[in-house]
Amino acid sequence: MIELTKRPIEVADLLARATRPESGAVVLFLGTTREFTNGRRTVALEYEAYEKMAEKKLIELEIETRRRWPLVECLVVHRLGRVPIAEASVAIVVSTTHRTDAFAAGQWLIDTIKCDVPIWKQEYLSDGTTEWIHPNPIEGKIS
Amino acid sequence: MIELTKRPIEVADLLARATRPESGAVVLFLGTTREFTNGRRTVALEYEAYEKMAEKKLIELEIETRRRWPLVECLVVHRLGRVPIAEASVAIVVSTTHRTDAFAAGQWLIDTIKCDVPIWKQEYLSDGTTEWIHPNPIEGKIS
Amino acid sequence: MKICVKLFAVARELAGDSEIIVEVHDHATIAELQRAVVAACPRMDRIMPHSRWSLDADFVTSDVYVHETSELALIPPVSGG
Amino acid sequence: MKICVKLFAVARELAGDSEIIVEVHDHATIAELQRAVVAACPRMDRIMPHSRWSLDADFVTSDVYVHETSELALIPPVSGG
Repeated sequence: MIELTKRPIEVADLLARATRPESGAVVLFLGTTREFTNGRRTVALEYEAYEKMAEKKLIELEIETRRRWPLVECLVVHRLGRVPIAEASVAIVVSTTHRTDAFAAGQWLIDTIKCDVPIWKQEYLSDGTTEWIHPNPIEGKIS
Repeated sequence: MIELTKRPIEVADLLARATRPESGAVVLFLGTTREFTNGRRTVALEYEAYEKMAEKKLIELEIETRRRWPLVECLVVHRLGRVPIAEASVAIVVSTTHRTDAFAAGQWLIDTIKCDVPIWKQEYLSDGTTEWIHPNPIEGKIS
Repeated sequence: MKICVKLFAVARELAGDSEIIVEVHDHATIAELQRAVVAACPRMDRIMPHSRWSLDADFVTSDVYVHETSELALIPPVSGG
Repeated sequence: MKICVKLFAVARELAGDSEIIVEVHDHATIAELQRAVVAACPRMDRIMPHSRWSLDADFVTSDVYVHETSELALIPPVSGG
């Protein structure tokens, strides 16, 4: 299941959905808004998406993750719009029979989401300025 | 923080404690009771501990985890007594500035807990029998 | 033919709009479309080395042909998660 | 001296009690304590190859000396988590 949402992510619901009699391990990843980065204070983040493509990419990533690891459940929710400090911008929950698969799948999912899903984060800083974050400049660029 | 408890693990509380303005990533691991193992149906698990030593080992593991990775928060709760199907027997929550540390620390913690903390799991099977689980026979044994 | 390009994040801000319409010849590639976008909005030149293109919601390389019916978007470096 | 050994899980079930008291000489090691436990309860022999010992809540090797004031426990293969 993948979802883009403008509301706070309901983490307890996701965990309940992923915890099933046939699973033995659940791994949850939450990406949260950090207040200080390199000494500058962030007030909030705002996420923008190319929603149609982001949903398509997330569905493809769920399929690919399930192809790579035997998952009982795989849930990805990304928040859009303004996200206050310490709230989750992304939640990934995977449940598996064996724990190693859950850690590997969760880490691969968040790494790949950060590279290949068209979502952008703008920082609102305490000095009133805003800034687009570009953590991963693309190497294999179009010339 | 480490805790042994006979009550259901309050996962939402643990996540709230670990999600802090200085953290950017939270990883939760839940070990849950699986209903079927090798075709046999488990009704419940019962966990027994050498509580004094288990607490001491868990405290040592928290210290060692914090020495190895820069963690904002590190919470480990292990349940004792009877645990029904699909409920969590162990919860580990680590929050960090960078996500790679959170995955690595969480995985190391659960792997090490399963080897070095004196807690034992007894399976209650649907045929009325019980069985002590010995997933990791010790190699470096006392002769 | 006229091609409408969707713009997001820093690209949207540089262009001052969430899309830009440019004229390209009938057998134009993504590379030619990109040159047309930069010609129409020179300020966008600086983000091109780090940006990708999508056609109908899939990433495409610069040699792919565009069509009037294609949904095209310029994808600046993403930062979700 | 008399040594009380705490027993857990399968060890407790084999002994039928949560502890066992055995007599060892004054400078006995863990290895000698283990032999005394097996002598007192032969059924426990089969779990010894896979079990560890703790002294005052730390794992110890077989060459460590035991004392009457030590808290000793036999630790069968653990299965927490």
